[in-house]
Amino acid sequence: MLRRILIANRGEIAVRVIRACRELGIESVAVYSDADAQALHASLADHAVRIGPAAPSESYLLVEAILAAARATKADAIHPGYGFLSENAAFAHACEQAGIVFVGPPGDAIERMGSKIAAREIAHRAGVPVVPGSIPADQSDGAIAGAAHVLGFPVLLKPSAGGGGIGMKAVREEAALLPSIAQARREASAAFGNDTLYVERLVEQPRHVEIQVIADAHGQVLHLFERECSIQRRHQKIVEESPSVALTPALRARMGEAAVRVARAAGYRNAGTIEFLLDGAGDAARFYFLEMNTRLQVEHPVTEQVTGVDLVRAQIAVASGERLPWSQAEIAQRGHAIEVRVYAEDPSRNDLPQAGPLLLYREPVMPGIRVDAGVVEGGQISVHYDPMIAKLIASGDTRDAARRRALAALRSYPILGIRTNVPFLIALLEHPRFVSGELDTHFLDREGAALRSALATEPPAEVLAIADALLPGVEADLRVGQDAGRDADPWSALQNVRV
Amino acid sequence: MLRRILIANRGEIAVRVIRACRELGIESVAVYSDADAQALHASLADHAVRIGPAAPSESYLLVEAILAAARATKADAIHPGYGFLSENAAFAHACEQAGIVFVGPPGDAIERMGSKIAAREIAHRAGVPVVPGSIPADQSDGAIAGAAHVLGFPVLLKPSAGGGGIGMKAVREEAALLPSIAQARREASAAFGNDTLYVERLVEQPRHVEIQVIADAHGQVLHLFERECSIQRRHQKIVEESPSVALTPALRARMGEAAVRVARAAGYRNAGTIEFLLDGAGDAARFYFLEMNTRLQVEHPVTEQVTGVDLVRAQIAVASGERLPWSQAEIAQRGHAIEVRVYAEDPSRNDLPQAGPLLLYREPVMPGIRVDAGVVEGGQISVHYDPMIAKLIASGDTRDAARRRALAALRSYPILGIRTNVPFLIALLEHPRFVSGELDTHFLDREGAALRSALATEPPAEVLAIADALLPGVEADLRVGQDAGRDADPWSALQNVRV
Amino acid sequence: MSASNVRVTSLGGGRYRVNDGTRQWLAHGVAAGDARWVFFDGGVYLIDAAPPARRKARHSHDETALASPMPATVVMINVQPGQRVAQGDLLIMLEAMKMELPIKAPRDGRVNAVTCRRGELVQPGVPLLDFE
Amino acid sequence: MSASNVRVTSLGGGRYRVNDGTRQWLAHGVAAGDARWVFFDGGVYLIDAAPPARRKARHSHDETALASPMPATVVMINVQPGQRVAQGDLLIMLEAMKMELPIKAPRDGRVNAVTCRRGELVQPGVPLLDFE
Repeated sequence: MLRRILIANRGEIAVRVIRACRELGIESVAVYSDADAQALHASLADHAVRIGPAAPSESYLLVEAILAAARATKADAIHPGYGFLSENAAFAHACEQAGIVFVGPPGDAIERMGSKIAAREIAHRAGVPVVPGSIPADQSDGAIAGAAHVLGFPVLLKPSAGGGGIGMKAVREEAALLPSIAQARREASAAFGNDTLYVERLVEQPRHVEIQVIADAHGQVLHLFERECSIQRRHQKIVEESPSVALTPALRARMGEAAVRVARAAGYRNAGTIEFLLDGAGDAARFYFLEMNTRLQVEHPVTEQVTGVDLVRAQIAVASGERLPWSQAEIAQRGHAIEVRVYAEDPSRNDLPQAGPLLLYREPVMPGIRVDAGVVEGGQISVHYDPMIAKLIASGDTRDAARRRALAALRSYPILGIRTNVPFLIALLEHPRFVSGELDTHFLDREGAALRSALATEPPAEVLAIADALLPGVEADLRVGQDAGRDADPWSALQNVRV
Repeated sequence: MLRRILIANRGEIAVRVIRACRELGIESVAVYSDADAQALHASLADHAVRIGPAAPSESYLLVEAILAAARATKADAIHPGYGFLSENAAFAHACEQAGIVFVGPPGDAIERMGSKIAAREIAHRAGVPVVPGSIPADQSDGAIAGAAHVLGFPVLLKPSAGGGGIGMKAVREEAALLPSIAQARREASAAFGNDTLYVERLVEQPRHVEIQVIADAHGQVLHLFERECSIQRRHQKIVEESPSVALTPALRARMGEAAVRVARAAGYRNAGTIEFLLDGAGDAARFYFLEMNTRLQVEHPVTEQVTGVDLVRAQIAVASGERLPWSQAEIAQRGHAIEVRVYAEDPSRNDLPQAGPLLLYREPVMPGIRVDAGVVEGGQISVHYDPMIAKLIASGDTRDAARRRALAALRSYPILGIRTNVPFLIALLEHPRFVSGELDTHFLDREGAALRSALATEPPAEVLAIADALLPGVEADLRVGQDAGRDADPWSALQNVRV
Repeated sequence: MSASNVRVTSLGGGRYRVNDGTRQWLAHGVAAGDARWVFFDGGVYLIDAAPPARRKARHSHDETALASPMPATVVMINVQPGQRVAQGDLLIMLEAMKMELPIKAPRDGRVNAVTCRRGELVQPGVPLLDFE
Repeated sequence: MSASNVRVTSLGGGRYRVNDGTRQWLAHGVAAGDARWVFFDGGVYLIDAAPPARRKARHSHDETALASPMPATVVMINVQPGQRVAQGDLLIMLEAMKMELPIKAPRDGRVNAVTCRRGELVQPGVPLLDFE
């Protein structure tokens, strides 16, 4: 077993890994930028090392600073979390060379699966379907149009150097093809300095369904079933769940086996995720390999809740050289889990990220609710980093039980001082098509604007009455309460409390 | 489905039921005494009704006040929680007569199982073993001694009118028999005004293992496996877990079937618990029916965590006349859960209950941890009620994973302003015999004193340094921090914050 | 329903019990300077003392100014100096806090100059384009 | 280890980071009047300003006084006036906050009178027995 793990990350995932270390009796080392000197992760770990200024490029992305912190604290392993250096093959290699265990896949596997083209080829050779498509060697308009004709409309034009949605163009008819090629080239060139285009068949209303895998160093590769992540906004997931209502047992088994084949073919080790596009639902549905995320996912708690497997503990065990203690048959889904990502953003201003103080912040504590967060009341959401405040994961014996729990918990989750997407998440979880499970990756493109515009903006009378109570000088009298005398006021006992 | 449920209770169980109602879309009505006017349960419910002064006999035990509150708020059902009126057959009957659904068993079943002698007889007739014993019709010294000889030493003398441990005498040898009879009579008379004695075989190192059952109105009676509750102090459970390390699959099945037989024989409906004494462990162990608790137990979350069944929701469904949606084969245990009860008490003063303010109270929020509580920071532990502050339930894939999680959570559970048993619980969960699972109901009789005396009393240097920081006038400077400049101080952004 | 029918009880620690005559709610509130924040039934409300006119002005500024609303990185410049664009066309894609922030044309017009570079970290309020 | 080697940083809201030179801890502290409470590594400490002598006195009073330490109900009286008892004998069983509180003989002696009744709610400090 490892003795001391440095967590090369911040926020909720750093806190998650620190807690796992504590449960295992492993010492934890946090790293922090100047912006995070007072952050929870930097206080919770057994040791904490400053690695640089606020900008990620000068701190959390700085390989040498992190390796220096590991050497200075004699850490024998590094957990990269997600984001930052987690899918940086050079970082994984550097850890290996420094004699530090990288709690993640081998650097070679990161490299192989980090190239979309190579990953696609690995999946294809492993007998796993990929979305039909190609990068025409001849990048002339005619050749690209020809490739589109071979695939048949609708097609998707993508910058081959790209990521996210930048420069992607859906083409549904001949007339739009040449103008779209020109437009896609222009955007690809502007964004990535490279206008090479990739043409693939467009799946019109796909679901994003991914399979969690974990592999040990002894040849065991397991899958831990699926996560449905179709609720996305600008290519960012905001709701994830397991199981997916679109999967039948037979389809689930086929996708799980496909994911294991890809992981084996990639020479994979540790936790990873195989992302699929799902076209249709049920036994007749088709799935296509999209890409592999060679790290722990943000949404890993969904899998932990339904399988009962602690993925971070399993990651550490695998990195320590241990065998996975289960067979595939021993892993089962039970019940349903839904994760919602709570962001500091303003739904009424096009989801503009928000930075600012958490003047009041109280996590809901109730049965079936898990909150993974890296902040506390009085803390700050910094402008330098991702605006995710927390993940709220609701579990229940059915999808509807989990959904109702998530709603009750969101209504008991006051976050004040910055705008958040909590009201939006509530509206989303109550949307009839979310309730019925009719999801696809364009759900929010279609429904997002209506959901946002329906959010209450005018404060109701109850809110105005509380706001009146918050005027300076009013509170002292109010605290006595109207239902009870001064003796019953809990704060009368709390005179002169200092913290 | 019910429309509006009044919760005839307070504290954590009232909060638990209110939250379940909210998830189900059922309105909730809280009742509160004057001492609880500002309590969480009285604020969280949709409606709240004052029912009397602080003393339970004038509020939470007052049948008429509670029925009046139900009528005034047009509640169509009453959930009694545990304690207070939950096992009061007259109350259940009064609800039935008032046309209000009692979320619990029929009054007749409460009555039948409320008498230890009748319950024992029901179990015996259902073919479930009971601890051999009798109430000699002739209560002379000679007749009682004769009954003891028939059973064989060791025997236990119990006041037949009693409860708890008052007046109970273990007799292990002939010489002690007559003096013990005299002493037991004297104590029984003093405590209960009745010196009738009951003689039973003494099981020397029993485990307390109970089986959760639930029955609907359509003839379905299910068990939800066991809870091991051997860690008791003065007949009060403080740690409960499931599964029990003492049970094999065969023994577990036999005990589950026995519990279902007792519940059927009692004409039971809704959630209940069959308590057994377990003598030995494994397939050869013997179990004896002790009694039935005709209500939801404090420790029900342990069962919820390992079976995935929401017992409060199931209670409400059954009370609404619904069928239980599972067959016995669909109920399974997965992983392990351990509950510890957090009490306001002083381990260094013989566990003397404590009342006072929760100056600082922060529940641990981390994966695998559930906290069921009815208090918030700034609240009070009242002298009028049970000193239980909260239940902390840790879940993991193995017993040791759950135990380590519980420890990590207890170390992250600051409760300041009153003494609590948190340090004692930590020492208990680290005791080698708790770790190995060698439990019996006398565990704390043997080990409690040593555990208490080992608790740190002298503050270490770290604590003295923090205490220095808490001296008046010191804090303002300290807040700037030593690791970071004023800009990084999260509180510098929180000037003039009012709540 | 007017606010006068609503009873509010402070429970301490930012918790408020509010009763509107039909039922009660547990709500939360906090004030910092002029800004009063309230969390009520899943909704977040900011009641600030700034006059509505000023708030309106701030809002319309955000919608039309060709500047980043917050510190952000320029990830794509989609236009060239001299190019004519239609209302709603994507001009520049920014990224802040790992979120994409599109800067779109507020009306039909012409880009006179681009005053930022791809990869540049831009500050709020600083013009990214000269647009007319 | 002396307190002077220990560095304390207040993080606000009662949270303190404390570093003893070998590792750091996240601890909690709060003060109310003279009493300072600290939660550190699972331990709860009350540092109060009362001199040790007074604390000792209070403590020994609790152990020997034949009175309830808190409001409680008398559930059992195990002795009769005039009865001789040995140190440690159970004299009276109280119940408070649903917990049993045994009152035992502090030394060998004799019960002169019982000044409480079964079922009575007794207040702290009020004698339950006349004992010598």
